[in-house]
Amino acid sequence: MTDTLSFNQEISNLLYAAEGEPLQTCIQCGTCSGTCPVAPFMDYSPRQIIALINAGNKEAVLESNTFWYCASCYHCTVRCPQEINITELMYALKRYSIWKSQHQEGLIGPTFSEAFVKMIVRGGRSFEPILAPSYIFSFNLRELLTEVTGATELLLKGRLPILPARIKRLENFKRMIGRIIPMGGLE
Amino acid sequence: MKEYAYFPGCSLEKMAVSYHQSTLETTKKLGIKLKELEDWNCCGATTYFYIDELLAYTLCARNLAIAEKTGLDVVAPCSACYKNMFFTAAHLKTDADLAEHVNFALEEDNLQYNGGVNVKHLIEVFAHDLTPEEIKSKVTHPLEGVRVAPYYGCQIVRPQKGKEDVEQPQFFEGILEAIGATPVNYPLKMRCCGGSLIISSRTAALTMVRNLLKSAVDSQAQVIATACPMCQVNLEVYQQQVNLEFGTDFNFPVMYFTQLIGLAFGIPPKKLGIGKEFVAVLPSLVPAGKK
Amino acid sequence: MSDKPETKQFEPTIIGFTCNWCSYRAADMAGTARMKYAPNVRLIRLMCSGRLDPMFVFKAFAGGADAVLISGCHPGDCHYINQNYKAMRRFQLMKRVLAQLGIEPARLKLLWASAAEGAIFASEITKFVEEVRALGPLNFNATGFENQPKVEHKEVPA
Amino acid sequence: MSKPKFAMYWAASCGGCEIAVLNTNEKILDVDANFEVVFWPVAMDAKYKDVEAMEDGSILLTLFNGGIRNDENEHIAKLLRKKSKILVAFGSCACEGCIPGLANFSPSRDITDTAFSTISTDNPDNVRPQTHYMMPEGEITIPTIYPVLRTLEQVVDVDYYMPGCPPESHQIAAVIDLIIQVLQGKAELPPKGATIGAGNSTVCDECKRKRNVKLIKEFGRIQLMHADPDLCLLEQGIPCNGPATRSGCNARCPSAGAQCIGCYGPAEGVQDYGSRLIAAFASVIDSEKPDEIDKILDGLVDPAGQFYRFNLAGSMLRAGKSAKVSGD
Amino acid sequence: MEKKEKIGVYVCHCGTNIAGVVNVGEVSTWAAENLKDQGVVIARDYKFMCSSLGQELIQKDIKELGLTRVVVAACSPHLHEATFRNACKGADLNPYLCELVSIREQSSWVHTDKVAATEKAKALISGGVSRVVHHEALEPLHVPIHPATLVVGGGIAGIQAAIEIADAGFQVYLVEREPSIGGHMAQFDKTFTTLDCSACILTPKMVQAGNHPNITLLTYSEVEKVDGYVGNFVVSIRKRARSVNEKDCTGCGICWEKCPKKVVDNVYEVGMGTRKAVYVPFPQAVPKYPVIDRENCTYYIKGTCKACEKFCPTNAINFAQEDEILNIEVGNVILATGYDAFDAHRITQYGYGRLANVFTSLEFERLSNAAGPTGGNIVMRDGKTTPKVVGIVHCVGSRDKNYNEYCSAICCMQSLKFAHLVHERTGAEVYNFYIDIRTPAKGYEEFYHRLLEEGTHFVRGKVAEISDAVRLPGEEGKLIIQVEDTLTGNQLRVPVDMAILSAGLEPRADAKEVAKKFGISCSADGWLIERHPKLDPVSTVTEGIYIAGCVQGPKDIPASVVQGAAAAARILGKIQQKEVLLEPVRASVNQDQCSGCRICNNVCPFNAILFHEDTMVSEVNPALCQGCGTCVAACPAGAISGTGFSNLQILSQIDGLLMLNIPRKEAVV
Repeated sequence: MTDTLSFNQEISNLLYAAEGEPLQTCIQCGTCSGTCPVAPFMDYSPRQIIALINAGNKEAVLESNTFWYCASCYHCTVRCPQEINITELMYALKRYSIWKSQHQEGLIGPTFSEAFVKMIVRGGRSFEPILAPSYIFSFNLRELLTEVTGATELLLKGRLPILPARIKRLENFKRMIGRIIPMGGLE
Repeated sequence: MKEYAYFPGCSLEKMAVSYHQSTLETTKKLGIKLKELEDWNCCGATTYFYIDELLAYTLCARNLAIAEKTGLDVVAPCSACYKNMFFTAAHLKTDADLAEHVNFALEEDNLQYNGGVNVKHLIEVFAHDLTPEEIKSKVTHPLEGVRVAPYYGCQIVRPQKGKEDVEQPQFFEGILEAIGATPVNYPLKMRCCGGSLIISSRTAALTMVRNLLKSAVDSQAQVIATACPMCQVNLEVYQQQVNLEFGTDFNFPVMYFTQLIGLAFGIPPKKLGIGKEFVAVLPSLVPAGKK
Repeated sequence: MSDKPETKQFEPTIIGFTCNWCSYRAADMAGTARMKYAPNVRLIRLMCSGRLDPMFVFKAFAGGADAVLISGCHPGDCHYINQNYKAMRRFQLMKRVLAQLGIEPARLKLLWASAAEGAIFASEITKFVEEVRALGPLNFNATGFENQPKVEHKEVPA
Repeated sequence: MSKPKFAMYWAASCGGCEIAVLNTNEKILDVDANFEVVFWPVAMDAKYKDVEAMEDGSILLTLFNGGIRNDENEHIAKLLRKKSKILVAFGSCACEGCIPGLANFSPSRDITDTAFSTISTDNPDNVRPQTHYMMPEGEITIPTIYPVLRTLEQVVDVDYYMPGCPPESHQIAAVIDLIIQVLQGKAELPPKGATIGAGNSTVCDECKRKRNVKLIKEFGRIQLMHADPDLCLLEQGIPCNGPATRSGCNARCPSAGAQCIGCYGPAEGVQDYGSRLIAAFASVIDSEKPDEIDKILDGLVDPAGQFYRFNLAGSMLRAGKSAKVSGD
Repeated sequence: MEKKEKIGVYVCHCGTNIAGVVNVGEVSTWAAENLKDQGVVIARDYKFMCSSLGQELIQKDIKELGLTRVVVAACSPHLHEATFRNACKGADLNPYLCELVSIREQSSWVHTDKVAATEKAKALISGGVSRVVHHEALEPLHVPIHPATLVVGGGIAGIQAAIEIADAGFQVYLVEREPSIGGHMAQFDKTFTTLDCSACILTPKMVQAGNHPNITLLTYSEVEKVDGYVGNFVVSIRKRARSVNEKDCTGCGICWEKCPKKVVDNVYEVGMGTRKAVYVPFPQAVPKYPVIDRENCTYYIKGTCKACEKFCPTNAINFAQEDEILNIEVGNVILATGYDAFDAHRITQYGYGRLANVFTSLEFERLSNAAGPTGGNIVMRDGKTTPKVVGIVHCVGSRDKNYNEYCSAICCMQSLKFAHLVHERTGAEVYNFYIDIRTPAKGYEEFYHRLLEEGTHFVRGKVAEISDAVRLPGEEGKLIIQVEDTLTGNQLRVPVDMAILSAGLEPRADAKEVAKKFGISCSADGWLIERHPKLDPVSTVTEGIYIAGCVQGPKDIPASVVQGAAAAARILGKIQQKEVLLEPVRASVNQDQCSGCRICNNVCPFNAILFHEDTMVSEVNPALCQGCGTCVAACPAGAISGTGFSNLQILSQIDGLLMLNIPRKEAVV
């Protein structure tokens, strides 16, 4: 019983308790990475990420783009011969990296998700989990499509020219969230 | 008469309003009542889970709690919403501790969730709760000879195991056959479209879209049928992007399965929200070869 | 008769019943592997957990034990095909009776341990000892059951 | 020569045993013919001091019914032991505690609470019985209640046990005959500690019902179902205590269509009556799934009551003193 | 107790193993003083009780002090119970009057607090003493052994076992479900690592078994029912109707030549070839007699044809033949019912059944077998094209919690064999996709090296999926095997013409019923459980029932042969003894107290309890009883008692154990 948790333990704790087998049961067979549709774009394949976690190589893991590239298609999870919930692992890593605010430079994912969640926390509804198409039908398409990333920045600056829908009992809703995370936490 | 609580989800409010319309039209024809949840909130898509797991569960739980009051199974047309609600419900059933936290938060909205809700994806209603006969009985304009590529995407069957064959399910095909269409078997029907990556990892997402479209085209499909707003938008709206990126020339129609069913039921296209697409769909809906 | 020493640290006395094939061998295994666990449990070897007579458990409590451990092969692995299921049923019924008699059911534990699970056996025992320590002494024997927790009287419908 | 002396006493019990004795009809005359009744509070006037005055061992036969609930019971039990050659624990109360013994489920304070301060009791100033109370006429006393009810053998040495709630009259008659024959030298007394006026096997032995291999998927309560009149009740899921209960009553209840509730106590050699039934019932439950088993067990309302209705004070767990292993 | 027992207590130091933690001196003096009342007359401690000197010490006391009971406080009874029982026996004290108390495994080795450990040792001894007082002198049961043996399953393990026993001069019944013995081995082409032809080494053994005077071959037959117990089993066997009189048939083959009805052979040819409705599974079949497959025979369907009958030169065809039930008596049984190949359909992402050129290992065996449907030509489904690139997928259905968690042990070697054959016969490029290469036997690793030299590609990675999804140029018309090369971390798409799924081994679909039928147990995954995984691998918990070959777990041919022979040896030993001694730990019913409530009747999984309707009492058959004691606990009348573990013994032990309680630590420090 050591009082300082290993990286592996830290991540395992972030994994939802009911989710599959612990990481150290990984047999490094590569099914996940062979399956993953995004693997070719990742710095490390999912299998390598698990290896790095088990090896305690925190820096390499947090600096990688792997988990930000996870499309959460769950294909690895259903195929894993050790029944490790790899997708949940990727979520856990995202949370960890946001929590420690440590991630690869120039990744859109982290900033985007924070902004996204803030928005919903404010409005109760998103105007679109995928940004672009929301105003496709009302705005010049070409311009938008060439500037999807630009659009993101717009959002981040909060200058997007459409209003997100809001729920009626917004005040309750906010207090409800307040019971989970102090509003300051994300504002 | 079948009745369900209905959780449209954010996308169906605007972006995928045609999915919303066609859903209401077709279910009406089939004598299914959909009761929209009062004052529902966003399910959180995938992004919540990036930030705070408990928060994510709480948001879904709020909708579940609202649904529980109706005493009905809740139906979600969006795969992401469905997956989030399905697993939130599952975890809340088994994990008393989580349930306690969540209900503590729900108190603020005078709600409480007791784990009594059954979560279904819209397509499950058509595939499982209805028999093919029931669907057939309403078909007036069978889509004879139309080759449709059923696109399952990810979260309808994954990550649940045991419920369906997660690698080669057939229920979507079943629905298409019921409306007279010819489902084509193409290898990527279970593959991810990259929807959630389109902002954060554009190239990856576009590649995935490209592969999917190619696979559908190779299988001589005339149209892709989806059961998820993310997938629809991703596969359709980004075709131009794909073409720019890879020098391809895709111009391939992507429809909601409810729209196809609606057409087979003889519901006027307008009522099904047809016409808002980037790639006109109607021209492609003539029997293969007769083009 | 059992004179529990007055100390801050209450050391419970626990009687454990093991089957000859899995759980007793698990204990052997824990031994050969020199795994350490709390010394409070005294084991009795039966051929099978199916031999466990509720009377043994009651006798142990009446005789001054603070808790009783029943252990056998994992369901499905019983050396005698399926006798451990019978032990399980008796266990479930015993717990109910004990509760009515004012003995916390938590003082009776059922533990499946295969011959290979020495580690589990050891850690489970230590865990159990802690749980019982938390419950405090049973002081059951003699007339001294005045200080037992109040018994829940179940309403019996006609 | 004077007739041998006979005594009968009523401690913590309902009095049914005394009635059962009278139910032997004219047999009771044989008692009178062969014995001098010296002490029998129900039947005749007698004072404790008379008994105290007697010579030790001067009473040949004492039938003691009732458990030991208070100091008076104990005093008389010890007294009669001293004065009697043969002390018989007569009836379920004396043998194993019986219904009064069910009080051992709860600390005695709970019992008095229940008796004196529940809504059903009109006791505004919460008056409690005092063992000593000063009256103008002088101090009056009542016996002190003990924390638990004990069986006779837990207090004094007992020669014979005669179970039953109450003992069947024909069994009492048989016992009276036996003793008389012994007096006339026509018969031998059974070995000390023996159970008399009962069989050596169980109620099933005398039960006429058909029985097969038992597999129980559900326990039911007899008043809520239509039981097959010829088939073993337990087999039908009715919790019948017959299999563990000493024979001697001619399976009175089962043959009358009710399940045996066990008034004749444990069968020969059985040390903890309830344990036998727990093991037996659990063994015939037809399931290997914990949840299902629990569901089936829910059918057994009040299991402890079912298994220990008569035997609680005599049982290992609720005995006044820690249960002893026969043989040491 | 009328007479007081004289008990000797012996505390072992076991060097420092016990003495290092438990104060043995204190313990023995304590026992001598405090256990007097229980009858302890002497207590000694000694360095090694199990040594000959230690044993003599006990024997000496038995003789000189007239001890009537012995308690040895040392190691686990599983180690030395026999030792000390024999020591007592040597001194004419009934061995069952000796009780071994484990103060090593249960005290000195597992506790650090010396005082607590010492006190616990005292308690355990006091328990043992109180218990031993109530021990009874017991005699092991003697059961005569019937010299005949039943072997179930005519695969290589069963054949080997049968021949060994028959050669020793004893009768064997060899029962096989299929029309011929031979099992899976008969389907194989080559065997690793020697690459000698499977048929060439198997056929002689089959013939030997077929002609052996001491072997009764019962093919096309199944065991219906097993009664009795070790040494005296009565087995009823259903001999299914062959529709051919074996005494007349010469196996000339005209019938299946003339039979007009072709049937796809799903057993021997795994669906790759055909046979006739009257057939022998393969040319070297033993016995040589064909069977008529009544589901497919035109005569049985339409009532006409009878071609076989017309042409049979010896009038051996008998359409009216019926199943026979044979009841045989045997002393021992060997179960060698083998395995089923994992059904590759279950892993849909590998496309078996969906993608034409995905083959299973058994299909490939037939494909490469000279006697197979293609005459040994390794070609694709079209039956002509030779593959240029072949991918072999390891661990199909093995090492995967979605299917089977265990390693099937043979797949690596079988895949290497396939790789070699493909390379040798077609010159194709061969890829092996593996998680780990496991070659743990004589000559196996060398074979692996040989493959490396042949230039076979080895990609370390579990195949994610096989599809026909064309993406890149050069992929048209190919199967795409998608996998991560875990050694480089790259996701590969390997285009191949043919994919071979090295399917794992699974327990027979009916393994659980078979186990139940023979009164033994299956592990959770369905393999039959041996008595001890290391020290007793071929016998089972039920005396007289042995297991050999894959029925016990995945293994290759050499290992199966070894187990067949081992089981045979064990049985021969038993037969030579003429009788078996059974532990006298048994249950028995006191007939006077039993009132026939029948509660015990269904608690015995060995059917040892029978109910006498006439006398309305139950009785335990001591030879069937395995001594678990469940019925003893279950009897509501306390009418069943169990020797060696009586209520009195255990209740007294509880008293003893509770004689003193664990002292507080503060007391010492």
